[in-house]
Amino acid sequence: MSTDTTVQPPAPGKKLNRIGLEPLAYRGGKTTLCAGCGHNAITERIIESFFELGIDPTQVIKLSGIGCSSKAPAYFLSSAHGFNSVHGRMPSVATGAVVANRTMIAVGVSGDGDTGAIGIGQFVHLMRRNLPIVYIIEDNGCYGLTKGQFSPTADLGSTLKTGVVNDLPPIDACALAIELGASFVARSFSGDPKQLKAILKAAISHRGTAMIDVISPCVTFNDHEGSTKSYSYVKDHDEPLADVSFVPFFEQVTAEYDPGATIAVTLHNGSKIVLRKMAEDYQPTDKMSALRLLHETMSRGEYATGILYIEPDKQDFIDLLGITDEPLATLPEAKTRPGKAVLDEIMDTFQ
Amino acid sequence: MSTDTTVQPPAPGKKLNRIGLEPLAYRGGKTTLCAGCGHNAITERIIESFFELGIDPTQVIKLSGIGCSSKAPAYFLSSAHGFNSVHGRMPSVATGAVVANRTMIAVGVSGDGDTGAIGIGQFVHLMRRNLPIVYIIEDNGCYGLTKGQFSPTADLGSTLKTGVVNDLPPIDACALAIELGASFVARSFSGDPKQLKAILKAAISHRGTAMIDVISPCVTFNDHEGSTKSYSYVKDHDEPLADVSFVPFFEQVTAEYDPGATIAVTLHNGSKIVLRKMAEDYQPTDKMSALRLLHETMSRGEYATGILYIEPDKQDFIDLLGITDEPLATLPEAKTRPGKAVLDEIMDTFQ
Amino acid sequence: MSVTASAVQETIPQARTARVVNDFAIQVATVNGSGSQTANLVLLRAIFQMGVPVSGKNMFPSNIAGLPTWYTIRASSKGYIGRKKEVDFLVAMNPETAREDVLTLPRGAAAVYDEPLKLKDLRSDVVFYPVPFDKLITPITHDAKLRRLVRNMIYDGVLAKLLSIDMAQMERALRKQLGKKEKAIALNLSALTAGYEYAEATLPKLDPFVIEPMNKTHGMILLEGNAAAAIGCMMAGVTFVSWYPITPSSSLCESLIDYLKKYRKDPETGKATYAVIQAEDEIAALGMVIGASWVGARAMTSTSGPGISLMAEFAGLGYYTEVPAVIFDIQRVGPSTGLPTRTAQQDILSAAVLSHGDTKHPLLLPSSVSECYSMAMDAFDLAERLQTPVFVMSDLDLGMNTWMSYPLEYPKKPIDRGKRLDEATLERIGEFARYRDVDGDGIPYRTVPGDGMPAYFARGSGHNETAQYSERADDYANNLDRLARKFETARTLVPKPEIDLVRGARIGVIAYGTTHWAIVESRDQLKAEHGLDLSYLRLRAFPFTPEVFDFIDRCDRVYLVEQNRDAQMLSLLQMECTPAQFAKLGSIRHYIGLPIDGRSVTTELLKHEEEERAR
Amino acid sequence: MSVTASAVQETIPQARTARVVNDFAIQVATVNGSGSQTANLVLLRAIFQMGVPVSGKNMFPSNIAGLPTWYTIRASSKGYIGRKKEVDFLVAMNPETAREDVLTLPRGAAAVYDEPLKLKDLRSDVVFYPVPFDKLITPITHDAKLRRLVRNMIYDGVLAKLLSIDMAQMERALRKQLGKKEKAIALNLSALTAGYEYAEATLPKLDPFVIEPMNKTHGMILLEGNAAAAIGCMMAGVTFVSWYPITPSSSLCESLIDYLKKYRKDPETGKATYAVIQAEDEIAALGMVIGASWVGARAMTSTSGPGISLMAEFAGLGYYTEVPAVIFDIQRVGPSTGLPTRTAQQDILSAAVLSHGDTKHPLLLPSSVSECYSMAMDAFDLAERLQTPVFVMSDLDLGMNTWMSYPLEYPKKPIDRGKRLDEATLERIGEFARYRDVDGDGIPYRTVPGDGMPAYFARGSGHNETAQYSERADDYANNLDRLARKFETARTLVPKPEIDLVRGARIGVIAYGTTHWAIVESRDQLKAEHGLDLSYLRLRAFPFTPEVFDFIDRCDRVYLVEQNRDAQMLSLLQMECTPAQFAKLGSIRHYIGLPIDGRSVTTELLKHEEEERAR
Ligand SMILES: Cc1ncc(C[n+]2csc(CCOP(=O)(O)OP(=O)(O)O)c2C)c(N)n1
Ligand SMILES: Cc1ncc(C[n+]2csc(CCOP(=O)(O)OP(=O)(O)O)c2C)c(N)n1
Ligand code: SF4
Ligand code: SF4
Ligand SMILES: [Mg+2]
Ligand SMILES: [Mg+2]
Repeated sequence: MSTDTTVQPPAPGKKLNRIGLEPLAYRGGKTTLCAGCGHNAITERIIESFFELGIDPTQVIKLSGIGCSSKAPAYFLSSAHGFNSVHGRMPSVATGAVVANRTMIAVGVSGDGDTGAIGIGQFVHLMRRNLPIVYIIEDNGCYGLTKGQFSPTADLGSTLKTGVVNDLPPIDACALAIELGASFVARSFSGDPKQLKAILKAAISHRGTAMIDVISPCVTFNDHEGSTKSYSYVKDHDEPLADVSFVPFFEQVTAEYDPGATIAVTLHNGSKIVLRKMAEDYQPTDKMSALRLLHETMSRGEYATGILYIEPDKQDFIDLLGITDEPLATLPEAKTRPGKAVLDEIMDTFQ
Repeated sequence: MSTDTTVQPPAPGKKLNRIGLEPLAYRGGKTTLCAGCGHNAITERIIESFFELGIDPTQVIKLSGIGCSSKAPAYFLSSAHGFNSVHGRMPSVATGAVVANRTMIAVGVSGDGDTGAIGIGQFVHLMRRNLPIVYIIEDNGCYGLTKGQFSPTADLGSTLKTGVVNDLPPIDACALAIELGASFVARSFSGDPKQLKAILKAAISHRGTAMIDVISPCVTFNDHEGSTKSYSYVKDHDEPLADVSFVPFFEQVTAEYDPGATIAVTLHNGSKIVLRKMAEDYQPTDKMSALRLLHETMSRGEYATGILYIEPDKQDFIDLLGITDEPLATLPEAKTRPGKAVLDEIMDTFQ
Repeated sequence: MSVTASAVQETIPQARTARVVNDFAIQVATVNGSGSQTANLVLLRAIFQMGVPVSGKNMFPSNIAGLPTWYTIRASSKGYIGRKKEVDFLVAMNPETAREDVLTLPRGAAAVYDEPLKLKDLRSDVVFYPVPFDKLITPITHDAKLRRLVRNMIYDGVLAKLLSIDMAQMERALRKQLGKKEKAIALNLSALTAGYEYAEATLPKLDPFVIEPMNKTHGMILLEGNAAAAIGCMMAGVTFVSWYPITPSSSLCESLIDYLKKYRKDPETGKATYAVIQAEDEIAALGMVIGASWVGARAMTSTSGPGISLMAEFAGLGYYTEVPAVIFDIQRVGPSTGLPTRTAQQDILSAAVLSHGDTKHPLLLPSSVSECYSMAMDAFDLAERLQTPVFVMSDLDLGMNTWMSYPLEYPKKPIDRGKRLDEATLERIGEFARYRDVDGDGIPYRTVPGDGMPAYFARGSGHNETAQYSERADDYANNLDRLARKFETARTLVPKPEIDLVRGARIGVIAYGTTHWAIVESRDQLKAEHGLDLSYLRLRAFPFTPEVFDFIDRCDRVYLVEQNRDAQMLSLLQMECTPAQFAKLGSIRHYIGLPIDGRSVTTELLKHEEEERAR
Repeated sequence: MSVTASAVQETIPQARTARVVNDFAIQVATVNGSGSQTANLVLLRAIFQMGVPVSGKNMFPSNIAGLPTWYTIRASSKGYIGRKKEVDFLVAMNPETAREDVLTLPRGAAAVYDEPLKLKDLRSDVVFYPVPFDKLITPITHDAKLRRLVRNMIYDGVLAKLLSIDMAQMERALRKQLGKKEKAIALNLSALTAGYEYAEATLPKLDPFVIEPMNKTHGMILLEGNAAAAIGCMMAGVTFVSWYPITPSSSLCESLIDYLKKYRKDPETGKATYAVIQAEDEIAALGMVIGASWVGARAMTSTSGPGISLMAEFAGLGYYTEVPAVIFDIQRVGPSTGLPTRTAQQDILSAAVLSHGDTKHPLLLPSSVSECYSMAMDAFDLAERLQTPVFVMSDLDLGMNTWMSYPLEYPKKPIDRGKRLDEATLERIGEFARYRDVDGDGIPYRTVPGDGMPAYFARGSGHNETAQYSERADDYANNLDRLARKFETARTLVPKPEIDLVRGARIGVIAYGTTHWAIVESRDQLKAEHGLDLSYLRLRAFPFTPEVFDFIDRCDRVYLVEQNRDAQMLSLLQMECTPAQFAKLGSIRHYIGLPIDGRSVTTELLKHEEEERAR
């Protein structure tokens, strides 16, 4: 699961990427997650995506909450600043960081407990703000780090190893994100390297909130038969919605991909994302179609994967704030402390 | 706005309701809200609804968060226990109360700030649990009590008296509630006494979460032209979706109402609710139709009012918990402290 | 039973004599939402402009309209601007409270009232001035809405006449208050004149209270603490603000937004050199501040008690990951929602130890509007220097009431961004280790994203010097000890107390924040009435600096006066003092929701001293 | 650098001599997720069954699998069950830490190790026993997964032989541990025997450590504090549980769920007489508890540090609206996320004053599993009697480790539901006023929905005696004073300290919670090694009862020993004591994440005494 066999630009055989870095520059610390954990596979895809896009890792910030999943940022891009914050509150920390330095590319990693339970409030508001960030939920339907309790994405009727049955319906993070205003919403599977990487690369190039719910089995606590988020279950029920391929603007290669029924969406940086339509009339730019698709597949117990919704031109939160291009964080005193005349003017109003 | 001119069973001329109480028994303390505040009108409708349904007020519990709206429970049903809790966290307090005494009828009153901002996380989880409660959002698009700041239901482009423009899209509490699993979702307007009362009565008779978003203008801070939640704006843009009439099982009167295109939904207590269909093919029992309607009307800047979604047979949270019929709160020691044999048995396992 | 000012205040009736010049309190009792604020501020300002020291305290209910509200203007030739318990001159406009308002006046007081209220016969020891407000307003405007509003200006006119307030100053104050709205000015002026003329024609002066010109306010300004704090934040170079509305804190961020909009646009691009985000709650507000600070912004939030409680988890994260944050706590009355529109110093202990685990935070303690301003700047500098959350503990009285002050001074020091790693430093120290105590002061060097310096991984879990995850006992203990060392460094950097050691005084008083103003007055009272000299130390920060302990050492007994029930600051002091110091400490507490007044301190202190003597 | 037990412990090397019977510590160093827990518990239990006092402490990492973990079993003929710093007998199974594990052993220790690790040559002053685990496991099973698991049972066999542990007891313990799983039992038994036989054939006994039968555990049981607390909650008649998972608290609610499922179904209907809700977070967890308590349920939650911080706002609401709540805080190491799998007593101060405003909460302080049980019941009774949130301050060491105990006793007192208004009471008191102090103890009467008694409106905002909204100063102050009075009543109701006043002892020690076990041992050490007698008071609750102050009065010097950096309990004590008492107080603190041990207390105390003498 740690290598991708698909031919992708730049070719995996190549040692260095377009900014002259080798893959190692994109790696992080040694994982302390369980062997076989879905989260590790996602880490690998993140590493590959940044490497292949040739993004300078020092221009990235990594944020997370608390959980097995939230440990992941320590395992990729070691030369990027990272913040493993508190449980469920990564969205606010990310909002502050992204607004204060608009030039950074932000990657937020969360879990289904971290986002769906304690963090759902901050999730809602981040989506609503359309904050420019790649927001990844590593979704295993349970609380891995605290030993397997149900999370709010656990499916109705799934059972814990202890035999406890979940009797609440799952929260569908994708449907919520679409409803709330996220401008890029996708679902993938940690065991599908090709699709996941393609989506990740598209997400990184998107401007606005790119929310990706990645089904990522917990091999230790949630990979048994009662669970619908185990490998075996997902393999059987995963309904690929669209075969996604990302074409970065610096090296345009589309020839590799089936030109069949496709629609092309242009991302803000000029790069294009090509989607292979599966459903007859599926429009990833139409909210209602996306919601309908999610409801229909969910009610069949299936996961629609792929880019479910995208609104490439939507204003993001940074635009709305009307802030300087220069990062707020590094503005010099000359720009942040008004001169004496200003204070005098203000004092006059109180005389 | 404090009286309802429509003829309703029991007739308003009658002094006492079916359990022999007079309207006064349903009133509360004197309101301290602004004269003309939409919230006061909702209070009146709540009083009328409980009176007309002939519900014993001592069998009701009233809960709220913090805000002008959240003060309302003090102004109705003074012989019911009430809890004005903390900002945004009424859902959890209500969950505890309802589960611990399943025989009570619970009314939760919240504001759009209380629910949509600080409280959205607890809102999500209450909806998901389908907790039996009438959950009323008194929605004025602003924070009344803290003097008029925007709330998350403020419409895009609406302006504060100070000239500040809201540049974030509103959260649609109805769409969210439907998405999350609430089994009764409606929207109404504080200035439409007839519809509001009918919806309230239906909601009170529903088992499961009955979420009602009541547009309730803040005359002090949000009733000016820039606001889409002012009386004038709503009056012009309110699109009544269905004329709702509630028929309590103890006195069945339907003759008063237009028998035109209607569908009937039977509530858990045997009472019927009759909806007059406005849209050609509107099905209040179909999630996708409800969501589509909301999206379409919202995108036209209109409010669909009426009962938007109802799933009368959905298991509520109390059912799921499998608890005794007798309230947990009043179980005697004999039922809550196991005998010595149990302790001995447990001690054996540690020997 | 209705809520009335008198019930809310503890009345001390006193007999009146002769002429009382520039030393009395006017209270306007009205209903909130009735638009009396303009009239009250015009009155306050007119007296101020006459050179007479004044203070204005608004006692308003926690709702929007329709409930009783009292505005008290105190004129004090000696310059006392703390609260005074006794009302000398009442303006009774609120039918609901008028009776109790009048009944609780001290003997010899005066009362202007709305004639239909018929208060005259309630007492014979108070001077009454009935005014037919409705009759007087009728010719002024036909618009009913406006009448309700402008009506208030009539009592200003009446008072101008009765108290000899210069009408020219009234007009000037009115114009100042209303800005360029000529129509409104004209309307209000006629109401003002109508009141004045009515009083002149009908109300013979029977009470002793008069305002006479002085020159004790020259060069001074009038403003609220929250506005001053906002100006301080702007001048501190704030770049990131996240907040959630809450009384009495909202006006800080709202003023700040106004100032930033006006003065902090990039001159070239017209774009904002700041971001202000209305967060979804206080948890998110502090989370955003921590995120922004972590990448290097000057970031702040402002809140009150309930918000402080919600910030507990993030405060601990800030402490342990060593991310700066400036948090204003405009304290109101708790516990819980408490009395949102009343004042207290009740969050001291919880803010100092906010969060689980061994967490401690520095607190700044402004007692004047000018300190709201200067400590805002101090807070940003300290937060970045110490790399930790810093709390500015203001209160409702200071934040929302109108105070006299000398104009705020332009900062003399440049902005301090603290220990940022740069090329030169890196060369000097050889290697970057985020949490290493290179300089022995417990403060490590930090880098921020995009600064070209080495990255590190911030985490609220255990970490070693190089910011790597660690569960080792030695790493953990070393880190906690360093944090304790850093707190000792904070002790050397926070503002020092203001001390007035009186030669020969055996008793000392320690106070902080708005309690200061009561102490000023009480010391004079004790001196004048009992010949008792008090030394005084005004705390300006926690952790306590050595001067505090030195002060205690120099006194025989020290009373810590504060506005809470549980002697919270005293508790903090007890944690740090020696047995000898501990033995000297006494406590005077005031917790009724209203600002502490000098007389209460005097009475309490004398009682304690009495007990001391009895021992 | 890898995290190793030795680095995490502070080693005190010591030379060994002759035979050491029933007084040594075995440490198994392995990797978490490798399934060693069964083997460790079997070992622990077998020694226990031989009548030898034991304790087991698990030091595990905050992840799920693959990181180093250490399990320490201490046998102590004297019955010491606190932590002991020195490891006497190592089982080195983890390649990552083996070197450092061996290097930090005291001289004369012994080490069983996996042969390929080649540890023999690291030291000459340690006895080594190489065991070829892989070779031995080969014939036992072909399933690779099972091999990895059962491998651990081999070291149990080796140890049984080397330490003379009765194999019959090993088998009994194994059967106890595995229940009815016959296949698993057979497999493990062969591994056990293989280890035993290998040792018998190959490993001559060279170290001095042996287990010999005693009769010091007769009638006792082995269990974790969290399980005991869960049983206590069930026996307390809990009807409502809301929780959010967090280490080390989760196992409390998870055990409770198991017990409730089994023993708390209505016998007639089969329905649950309780509800357990996994909340969305700790804010909601406490909110639900408050809602449930308000309607009259016996309601609780359990959490750890970060959850405590999140509960701050609701804790204040509970205090001010006077709604009961039972909150377990299974303390772990902070600040912030800290070390989630390490132990501390670090939330004392923040829990006591949790929430803004003048808020104070009673704390119960269990130090044994039996107190986890009994104080669970006390907590419910107190919370309802006092109508306020009550915190039970356990910790990871107590909650998650396995402790010896006498069997838990069936409660003698009936459940106390506190002051509920009923017809009779209503008649007696005449009128219901929710917040009136009818009995002078500060505790008012309450009603709940559906009880047929008058309703009231609970609010976190200001209220008068009849629960009506009020902003009046007198209502506010009266209410706050009554709440203070109620806290004084709490002082009379909470569990009293356990006191051992030694005649002639001039030095006293105060401790609480798990620190107790180190004190027991340290007192013996000080007596035996230095002839120093210590009086001892074990706190069992906050607020402090008069006995605490009396104890201080009877000593010349008193050391408060606790497991945090900031002397948190001492701070609380300082807030309440007299100058004379204050002058006597000293502090010994231990904060490395591992349980405090007797030797550390002894050393620290002697150091302090030394300094005292030097003065
Ligand atoms: C405030 C708080 N509550 C509880 C915890 C304990 N906790 C740590 S991780 C976690 C759940 C993680 O679940 P998820 O986000 O799904 O991540 P996973 O481990 O499954 O990847 C919890 C409850 C905590 N760290 N902080
Ligand atoms: C934790 C906390 N934060 C902030 C506040 C201040 N506050 C009181 S009411 C309110 C907003 C109320 O808005 P909404 O719920 O829409 O009610 P409305 O007044 O508009 O009816 C806020 C922010 C508070 N009481 N508690
Ligand atoms: S417990 Fe589950 S989620 Fe956590 S690291 Fe292991 S497999 Fe992954
Ligand atoms: S401020 Fe607005 S919401 Fe509040 S009471 Fe007045 S009108 Fe109603
Ligand atoms: Mg998970
Ligand atoms: Mg509102």
